[in-house]
Amino acid sequence: MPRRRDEMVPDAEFRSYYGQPVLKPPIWHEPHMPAYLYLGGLSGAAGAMAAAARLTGRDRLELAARMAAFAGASAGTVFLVAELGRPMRFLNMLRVFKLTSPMSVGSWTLAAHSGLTGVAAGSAVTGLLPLAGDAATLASGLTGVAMATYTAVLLADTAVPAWHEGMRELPFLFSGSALASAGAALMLTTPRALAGPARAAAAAGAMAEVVAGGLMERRLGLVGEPYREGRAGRLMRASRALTLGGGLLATVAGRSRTLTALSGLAITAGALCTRFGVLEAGRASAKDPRYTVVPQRDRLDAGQPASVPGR
Amino acid sequence: MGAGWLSRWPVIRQLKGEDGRGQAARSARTDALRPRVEGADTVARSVCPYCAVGCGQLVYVKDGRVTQIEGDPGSPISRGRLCPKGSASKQLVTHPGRQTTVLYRRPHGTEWEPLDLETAMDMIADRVVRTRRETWQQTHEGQEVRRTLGIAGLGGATLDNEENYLMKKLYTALGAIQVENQARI
Amino acid sequence: MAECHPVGYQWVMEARARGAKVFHIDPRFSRTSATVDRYLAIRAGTDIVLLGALINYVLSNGLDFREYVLAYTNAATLVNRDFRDTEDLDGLFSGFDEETGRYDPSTWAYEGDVPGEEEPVEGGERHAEAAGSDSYGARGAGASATPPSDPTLTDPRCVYQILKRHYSRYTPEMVEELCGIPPELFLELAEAVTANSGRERTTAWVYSVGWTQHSVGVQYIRAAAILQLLLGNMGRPGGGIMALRGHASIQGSTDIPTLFNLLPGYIAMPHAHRHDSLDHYLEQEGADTGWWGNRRAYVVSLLKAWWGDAATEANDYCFDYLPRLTGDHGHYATVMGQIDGTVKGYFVVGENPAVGSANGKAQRLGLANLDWLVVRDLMLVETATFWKDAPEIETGELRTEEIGTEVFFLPAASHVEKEGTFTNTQRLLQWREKALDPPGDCRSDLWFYYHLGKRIRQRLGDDDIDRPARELTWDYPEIGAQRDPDAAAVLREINGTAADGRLLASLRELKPDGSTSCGCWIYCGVYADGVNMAARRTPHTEQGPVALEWGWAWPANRRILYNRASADPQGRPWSERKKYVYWDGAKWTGPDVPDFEEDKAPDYRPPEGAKAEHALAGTDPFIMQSDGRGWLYVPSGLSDGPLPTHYEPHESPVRNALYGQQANPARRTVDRPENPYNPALSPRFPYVYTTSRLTEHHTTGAMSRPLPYLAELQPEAFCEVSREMAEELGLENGAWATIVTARTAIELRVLVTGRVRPLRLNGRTVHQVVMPYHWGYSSGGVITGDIVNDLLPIVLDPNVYIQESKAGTCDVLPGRRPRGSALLDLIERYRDG
Amino acid sequence: MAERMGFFTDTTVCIGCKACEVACKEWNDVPDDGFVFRATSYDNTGALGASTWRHVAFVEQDGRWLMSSDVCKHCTHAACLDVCPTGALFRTEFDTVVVQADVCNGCGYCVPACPYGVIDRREDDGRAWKCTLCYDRLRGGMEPACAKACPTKSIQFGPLDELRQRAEERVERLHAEGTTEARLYGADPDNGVGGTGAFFLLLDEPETYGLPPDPVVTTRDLPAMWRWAGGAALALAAGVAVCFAGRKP
Repeated sequence: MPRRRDEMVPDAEFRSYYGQPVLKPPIWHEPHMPAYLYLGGLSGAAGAMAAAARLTGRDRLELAARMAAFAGASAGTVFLVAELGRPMRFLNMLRVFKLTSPMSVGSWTLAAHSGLTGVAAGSAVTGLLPLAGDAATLASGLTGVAMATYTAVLLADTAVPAWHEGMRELPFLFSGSALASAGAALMLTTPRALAGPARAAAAAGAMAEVVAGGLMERRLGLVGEPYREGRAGRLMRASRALTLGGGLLATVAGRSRTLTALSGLAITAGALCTRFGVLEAGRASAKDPRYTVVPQRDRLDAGQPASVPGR
Repeated sequence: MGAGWLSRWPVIRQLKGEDGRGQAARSARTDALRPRVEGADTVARSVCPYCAVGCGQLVYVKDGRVTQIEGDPGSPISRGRLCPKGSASKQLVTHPGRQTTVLYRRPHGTEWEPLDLETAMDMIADRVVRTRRETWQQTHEGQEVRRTLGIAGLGGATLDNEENYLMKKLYTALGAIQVENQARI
Repeated sequence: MAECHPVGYQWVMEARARGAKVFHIDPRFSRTSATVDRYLAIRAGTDIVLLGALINYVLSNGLDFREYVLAYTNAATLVNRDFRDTEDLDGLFSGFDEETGRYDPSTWAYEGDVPGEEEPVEGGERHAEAAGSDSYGARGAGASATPPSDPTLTDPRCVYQILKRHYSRYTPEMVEELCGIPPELFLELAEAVTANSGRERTTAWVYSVGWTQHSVGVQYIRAAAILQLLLGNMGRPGGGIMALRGHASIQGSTDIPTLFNLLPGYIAMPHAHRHDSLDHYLEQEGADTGWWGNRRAYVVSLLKAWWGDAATEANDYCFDYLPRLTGDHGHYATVMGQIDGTVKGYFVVGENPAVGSANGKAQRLGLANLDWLVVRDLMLVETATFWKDAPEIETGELRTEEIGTEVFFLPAASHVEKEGTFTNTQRLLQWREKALDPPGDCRSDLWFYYHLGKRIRQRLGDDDIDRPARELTWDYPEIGAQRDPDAAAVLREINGTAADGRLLASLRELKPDGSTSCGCWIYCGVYADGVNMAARRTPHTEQGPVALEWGWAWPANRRILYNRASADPQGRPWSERKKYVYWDGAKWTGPDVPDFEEDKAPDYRPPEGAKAEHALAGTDPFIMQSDGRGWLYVPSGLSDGPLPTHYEPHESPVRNALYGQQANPARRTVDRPENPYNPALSPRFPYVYTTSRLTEHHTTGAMSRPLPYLAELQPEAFCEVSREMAEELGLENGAWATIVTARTAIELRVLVTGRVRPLRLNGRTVHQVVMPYHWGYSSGGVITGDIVNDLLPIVLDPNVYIQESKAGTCDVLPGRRPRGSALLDLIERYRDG
Repeated sequence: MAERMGFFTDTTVCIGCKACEVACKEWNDVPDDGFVFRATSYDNTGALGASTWRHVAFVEQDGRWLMSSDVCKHCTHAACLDVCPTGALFRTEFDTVVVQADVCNGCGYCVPACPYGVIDRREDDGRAWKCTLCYDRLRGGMEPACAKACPTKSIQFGPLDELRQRAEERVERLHAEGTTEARLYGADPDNGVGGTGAFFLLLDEPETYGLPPDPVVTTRDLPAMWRWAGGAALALAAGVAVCFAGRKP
């Protein structure tokens, strides 16, 4: 039987069934799923920033943030529904509430967040119910933080080695990226003079994203390989360059419209590349049985088989 | 809809203490699920048509359609078990590609043509009678043979004994001797 | 067996679980090989060497079950002093005529028998008539019930000594050289088989078409029979030689034969040159002793069933109505008749010769030369569509517009849409209930033949030619809107009735005087007392392991044939462990129906001049034989010798190391341009091929290829080759290979596997190619593929005219085959040299 | 709840006939899975999936040919069930895990969640499918179609406790007969999925048959994941706060 020898990782000799995957790779489509991950993050961080702007009295920034949060949640929902095999049944997402299912938690969070950002944006546009609008904005700050991070759990809570093993860094990667995305979006939609916090967020988020990504790849070792190889590797490298560049530019973007545009677009592109790259890396890690078999075999060989304590 | 729908909403049932991964999640359709063979109108005791082991089959029919074929647990031969072919028997008798109408290809024709079953039977009978007359051998090398070498038959090892019996009887009465089947091949 | 009879194989697995040791001997490592104790890879076409060596092992080590052998076989019988063995004639028996390629069997007879009764046939030549070994218990004509014998087994002319000499050269070394089985594995097999036989234990052999489809096919089975008789494994529980048949009622279609040479119940079709009257026919065909001695009752009852009141003693019970044979009218002869234009009309019913028969091109050329063709099947099989999609259309050998064949395709009813009986591989008749009406124009074959018969009878004239059809009994009750004839009424006719219309209960009631009628004497009793015994369904949990109340086995519901042999000559069980049918002091008893007269005591000795069963002693278990003995040596009835002898397949890459005679001298070849042969030992065709089946498919695929659930499991035609062969030829796993013989070339996917191993034959390497044959070109299936049987030559066993499918030679090329006329060019190049 | 029911698949008596695959499809109306010659021994199905709920693996090794009918494991801790957001997947009264086709909206989350790669979405239909352990038949007191068809009883169906005991006895017997490589897979209630409702007797390492050697239910680590995510959320909130802390222009 095929006893595959990987030349790059000589230690990873392992056995498999005709080299076929043990796992089913994620079936989520492109661009639906990565777009949702990006938009959800953007909307979430924008919600948090709207709340912060409200609390710090930055009205213009708050308006942009409210609109961005609502737009991100709405567009994200569209992508999410389109991703479903049976889109007409999207309401079934609210059939049960399950803490064991990040997607269930996420669905309820998205529902709340969409509603809150809708009220906030609606109020801002129409001027109606200003108090409710303000309250919704503040509340969307909370749901927004959840929105920006739960997607990391969504991916990590799978058997996909590159995701599951990345459970520590992925939330930072995603929240950083969300912050950068929202910062970039607000930077692009707010007069420069008023967009200082947005630029700061873009820069900080970008740094966090780059650092978290780097840490993850290093810690994961063999299982981190898919983030470095093939299409996922190219996407992740592009993401890092764009995010790093965009983040650095953000620190100086206040000086010109062009710099702002360059920074905002680079960060946005970087954030998108991150989502596409992570999705692709997950797919690649699930498709190659090495990433499934080798760590498990190592565990067994070390006399430390998996167990489920306390359940 | 209305209150009934609300009370069946799993979230409400979860709040009432039902398990969201078990009881609460069940749909009405799930609650009503039964094996479809329970609703069969008739069950025929049959035998698998593939190899010669002779596994017992139960054929379930509902509303004039075969709804399931599975092993007959009473059979001392098969004890209810079937191989992949036997297990595919329902598809054998119900698959959409099965040919269910008579087809006719005229001499030198390039396509099939439809033909009425009764007409086909008459045409075949005419041809048997004609060919038999045209190729009749009363004697061969001076011996009585009373036969035709103009008509031959091949088949079939998946036919019933009763069918083979009528075939052999008719062919022999007509003087057709080149009657063969899979057992030779 | 796991591969093609998986549900039957449960019993093998169960036996293994109880400690049975299971060997699998096959050129192909199949699913069976994977689940046995020991697999022996054998070169296709050499099983007689292996079986002969086992016989030699038994004889030279004195391991035969002597008491059984002496009492129940013809080991002691003396043979004609003019008999010459292959030992004397370098692979030929006495009586061979080089010119005709046939044997005169008269010197093979027992000492003192007068074999001169047969009349000259076919141009005045005396020879062993073919296609007859399955009738009349090997046609015991001339063999007497009590031939001279030597119970000490020392007379050089006794069967035992002849056997010993004949098999002396079948050694383990020869097994290694010809079969490719190493001596240590042979010894393991020999020790296991012999240690597991005797009073306390029995060994069973199971075979399938891997033994029959050879130019020496019948002798393969004979070789196993000799071994089993020597070891005392016949007629006993756990013993026997089990033919695993491949179709639901292929046994039934032999019992109630759609075979040219037989009438129902293995009664021979009359022959023009031998049988001018019923008396003459009965005199010629069979011995007067043993159960065939009652053949007048069987034949007259059959004639009464067919012609009713028209059959009278005065007109020989319409014996003259039976058409006469003049030679081989088998399938391949028929195909040649089609090509020659003598066969004008052809019914193909649940068969697919365009895919299933050897040399598919000859088959299709025959079909293309018919006036009319009727095909009845569940799907549009290749035999029905050849005129538009045969390979010969692609090569330009045939053109649709030029094919004058008128084709009728009539859709058939499936097994659940009609009622009737199948006879399975253990002779068990099982009645199927009808579940529903067939759809559309689909009808049962019973409907078709009954209504066709009615229509033909309406068109008959008054003359003598039409009389047999006119006077034929052809009235069956019609049932339902589709006017199906009543299958139960047909089964009752097969069962037979007394003069008063009472259904017969047993074949012993059959009378030679025309007072009984019976459509198939061995099936008499299936409707005993008006009860459809084949429909009985007492669950196995509610009866003993022999399960006599499930269906009905012929004859007389006996489940193990010749089971008198399960007791010793005195009627006592050979051992408590193997107790089965035994004499309790007044009658034979046991869990099975005794295959013996129930009240015939073990000490019964036949009076002088006794006939039929009365001529057999209480110690003669093989009641269909003229002497009641199991025949180690066959004095008459076979056309290629009284003892199995190894001959190489017609197409073989190996020289016969045993004799100067390379192939079966009596084999039938068809030397015509449509059927060219690969020369034996030809370097152009260095590889051995064998054909096979897969669990997922059924024969030519008509019942499996249209079914997505089966088609997806084995979607493409492929061949299995060894890693070594793949390396040598550059064959890639999953890619294509082209297989070439003198007939044609086909393309198959390649499965490179360690399961196929090159055979080492005396230092020489022989590669084997294994090819499942289920594919064809028809769009009726959801999957298609080239036809493996197109590669095969038509070369036949001389006894039963079965083709040699299981061993031949070929060449293998990597890649796909040429298209169109380029394919013909390729074959031309091979034929030229 | 009724007794926990399951499968014990004894691969030492599997003859690779694939009756289980076909019987399953016939009963459950599962469509064909494509007609692809895979050149992987006699396996042309490849793996379990949305339209293959029983899959027979064929492993060719030196001198032996292993066959094994794979199926959904019906885990004690089932990741697919845990992560399903709609409640389409649920645990039955037989302690089996079943998808409700009338509920599933095809979110696809269960697909990568399964550590065995069992469940999959049928793209033309949009829903996720897998073995139901013939839930409808069980409700009628019948055994699953595959187990009923299995000619050699390689697939055994019954109360899980009984099956586990039978399996252990079988392994002991095989070991005594010299088949020391025989081992159970999935029977241990302390493994990473809490033991499986469908377990196997194998003759080689699980990965040889395409099975994960030491699978773990992904939701085992979910609390940790939520903690890390919580940290990230706090960091995000803090980051936002820092960014907005500065002087207003």
